[in-house]
Amino acid sequence: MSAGFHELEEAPPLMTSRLEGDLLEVSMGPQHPSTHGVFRMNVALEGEIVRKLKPVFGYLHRNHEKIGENTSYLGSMPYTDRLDYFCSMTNNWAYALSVEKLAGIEVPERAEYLRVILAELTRLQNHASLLGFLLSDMGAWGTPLMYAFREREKILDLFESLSGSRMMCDYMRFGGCRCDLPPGWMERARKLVDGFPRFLDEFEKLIVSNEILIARTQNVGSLSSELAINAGITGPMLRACGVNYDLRKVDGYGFYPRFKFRVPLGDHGDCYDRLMMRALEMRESIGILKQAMEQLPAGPIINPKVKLRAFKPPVGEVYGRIEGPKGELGFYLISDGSANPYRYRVRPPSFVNLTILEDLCLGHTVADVMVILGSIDIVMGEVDR
Amino acid sequence: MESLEEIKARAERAVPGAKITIVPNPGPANQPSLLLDNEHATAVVQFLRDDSELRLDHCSNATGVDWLDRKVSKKVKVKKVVEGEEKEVEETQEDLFPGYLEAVYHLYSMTHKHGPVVIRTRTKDRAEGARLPSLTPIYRSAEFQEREIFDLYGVRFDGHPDLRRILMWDEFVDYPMRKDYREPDDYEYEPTPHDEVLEKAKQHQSTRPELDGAEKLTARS
Amino acid sequence: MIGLGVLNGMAVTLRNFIGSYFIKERLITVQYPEERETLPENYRNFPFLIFDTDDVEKGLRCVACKICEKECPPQCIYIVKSEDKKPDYMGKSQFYPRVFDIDISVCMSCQICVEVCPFEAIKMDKVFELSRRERFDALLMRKEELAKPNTYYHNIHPLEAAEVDGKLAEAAEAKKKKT
Amino acid sequence: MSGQVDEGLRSELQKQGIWVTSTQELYNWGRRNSIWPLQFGLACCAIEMIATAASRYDLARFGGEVFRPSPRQADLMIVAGTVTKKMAPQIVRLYNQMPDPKYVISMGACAISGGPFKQGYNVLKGIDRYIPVDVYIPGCPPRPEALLHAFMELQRKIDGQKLTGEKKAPFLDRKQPSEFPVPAFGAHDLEPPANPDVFRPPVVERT
Repeated sequence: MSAGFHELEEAPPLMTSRLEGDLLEVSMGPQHPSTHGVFRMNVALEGEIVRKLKPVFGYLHRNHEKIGENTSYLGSMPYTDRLDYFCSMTNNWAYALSVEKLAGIEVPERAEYLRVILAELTRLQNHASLLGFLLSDMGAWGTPLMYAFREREKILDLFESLSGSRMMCDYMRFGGCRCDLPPGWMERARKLVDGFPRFLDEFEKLIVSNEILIARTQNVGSLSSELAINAGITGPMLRACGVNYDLRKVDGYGFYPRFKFRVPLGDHGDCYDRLMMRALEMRESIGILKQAMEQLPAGPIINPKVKLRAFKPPVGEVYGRIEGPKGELGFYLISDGSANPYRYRVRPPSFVNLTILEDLCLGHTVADVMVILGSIDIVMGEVDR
Repeated sequence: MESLEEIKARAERAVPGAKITIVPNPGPANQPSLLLDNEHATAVVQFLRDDSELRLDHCSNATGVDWLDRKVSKKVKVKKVVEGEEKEVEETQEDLFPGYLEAVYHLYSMTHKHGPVVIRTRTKDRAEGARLPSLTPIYRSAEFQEREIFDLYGVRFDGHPDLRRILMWDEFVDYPMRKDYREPDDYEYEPTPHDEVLEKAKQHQSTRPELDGAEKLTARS
Repeated sequence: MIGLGVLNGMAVTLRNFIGSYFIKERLITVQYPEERETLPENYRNFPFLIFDTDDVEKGLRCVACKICEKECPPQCIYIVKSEDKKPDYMGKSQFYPRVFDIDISVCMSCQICVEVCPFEAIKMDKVFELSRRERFDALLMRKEELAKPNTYYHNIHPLEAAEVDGKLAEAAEAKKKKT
Repeated sequence: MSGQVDEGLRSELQKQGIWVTSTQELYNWGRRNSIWPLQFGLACCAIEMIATAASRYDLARFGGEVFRPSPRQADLMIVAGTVTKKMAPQIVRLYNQMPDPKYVISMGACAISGGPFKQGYNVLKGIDRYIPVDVYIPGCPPRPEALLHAFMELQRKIDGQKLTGEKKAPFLDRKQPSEFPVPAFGAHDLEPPANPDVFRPPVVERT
């Protein structure tokens, strides 16, 4: 063996014969079937009850921010796809929106409408696959996930025929979108949106009244609205606690004020509420999609004044944010007038939402940890960046 | 929401002794920020959060920024006596701005739905003096984000309950997001190098004498 | 009644199971190696170089301007510009890439090289069956492997290729008028 | 051995209802049609891996649907996603825990070479720095069909493995290592940054 490698680790001291009193320390992850990636938790258990839980991050720390500071503004756009790899369209939008704010770029009307449509489609597929994963974590192994992925594939097909890639769309550009809709796309999208409620009905029938699901989720991982606000929780998780804060309403970016939709709110802030929040949000998204598709105007899809190459925004800094499917996704950019951002920071919703993971899990059994983690809806690409 | 000047004035009245500076932000985004002094930062932020008109209860984003030592040279007209005559002579002056690390927080109000108010705190220098007051006791959401700033920038937050490395492993000693960070050398195989990578790949190849004089591209079995 | 919810859920799965025999929408499996879905027009995987006419050397549109090399976010393109000029298919004397390599083990299919290329010389391919047992040599694409004729481009992206050809013809026309 | 049975005779016999095979063929046939992958996802590519296992692409058609969460029961490790330096020791450990014969598919640009993230300080430039890889799939991320294609490529590889003789499969050779040393976390980088017994890059001279 060459130098520097681990020698055989010293054997741990023999276990004592005492059974009570000591906490059992368990390391869950990074290789675990239901940690949604390479997430690790150090859990201290008393019997089955969680007494302490410390999340360990960094197993997917891909230096997104450092790379963003070393590449041009345009060059970071494909990297944002890989942040939250379920929702590349909303990531693109958040980044494009921030740069547009930074450089004062106008976006044509048609492009904004397209962005809304694509963002809501992203929300649909994210929430659908989240429900599948969550049920998978609860022991409904396979079936709901298969159903969810069946619907997801349909949306991915739409993304693929529009942008050329199933997951890494890299579709938006500063001042608009990269290309216009291919022929026949709108009809396919309409068909999908019209057919989606049927899937939702079926899926809700599968889960909503299921006694096992109710037993596993109701009153599990309850979160108070005060703690949620203080801990910076955003997205469906915040609204499940009854706090009415949806950036689509608050900031009103991207023509959202033109659409009629309701913000579903929860009551208890437990896992069941968080789960249902997703189902309800999907219904609202379908409503937004229908309105946006009806109103979609003709016209250019990109601001012709924006240069593709050698794009240099003026000196300044900006924080732009949108309501991603997982919560508030923000980009903080500092420009020093050169072609690369001086500081490129992503405010990842699922990372901040994990802050209170320990508070939610304390006192519950170790099996509930997986359900609570699943209901937070994390994607490691975004948590660790 | 009231203007930044009003916020500043009210905060200075509420927290005696606090020194708040408004950092302008040119450009179309126009998000100027408040620079807080380290001694009174927590008190001022507490005021911002609890004041009934502001109620900035949502600390959305916390991040670090690294500013290296900068030399700014500017031309100054200086009156000088040259050959018995007073003349205006142009001279280049070099101003040295010592580097510092900065923590930036973006505060919003969920109650009143306004924001952002950007606040920033600065360290004394980039070495031993890289200490800042922690805002985690006021905003729970800063907990992991401040740990991240500590991990990647090396800012020590006083008052943080659990300041450890979060993304890198514990044995790691560098602060990789700093501008002067040098990454480890693993440029053995770079088939498409240019610019910086080319330089590094060349360096790497020159330090491996056993591979010198090899063919252009040979796959060794 | 306790258990009704579970039964409800089972009814859904039963309906899906039986439906999968009759309803096309529920039977979505693609029998991949035998049956292939047609890839959409816009599908992109890795870049390739276009040459006009039948001559690879002469017809290569690339003039080694190195813009794509510079703009490529993961830096997977490597170009060595020729020292001499060669007449291209239009008879105009041009530089050409002596070496043009793309490391597809790094490429992230972002299409930025295609967007920034002023000569319409690099486009996205649709081939995805590229699994190899070797990494170093097998996944580094040379100029010879990358160069593909314009007819191939027309084959895989018919609409886009027609548009590009129109643009090029227009530019050639405009140039003629100028001189 | 399969080489000893004449192909013409074999097909002639098959027509008569007699099926002739060799132990090696039977053994490899069984192995290649029941590859159990480790349920192990790292990043974006893992989602495509799940999509491959889901109903539309259906990895079960190739006998690979039994995703095992434990490395002790798995034959194949699909390294799907970016391997960071913090994760690399764990992956080597998982590989060491898998029983022989074991195979590795390196799925996607990141797992092969670090991919788009290779400039990062915490990104390992390819998992083949520490463990041997059987099949590489380029793409970011590869389509589910591309994973199926790699799966078939792996099946072909297994089919070609010999049980005896000079060129027998490495997992039958006692001299070939089946476990590889786990790198340690260093002050600046993993120590060592690559395992020279596994990772032998060619020299590319670029000016």
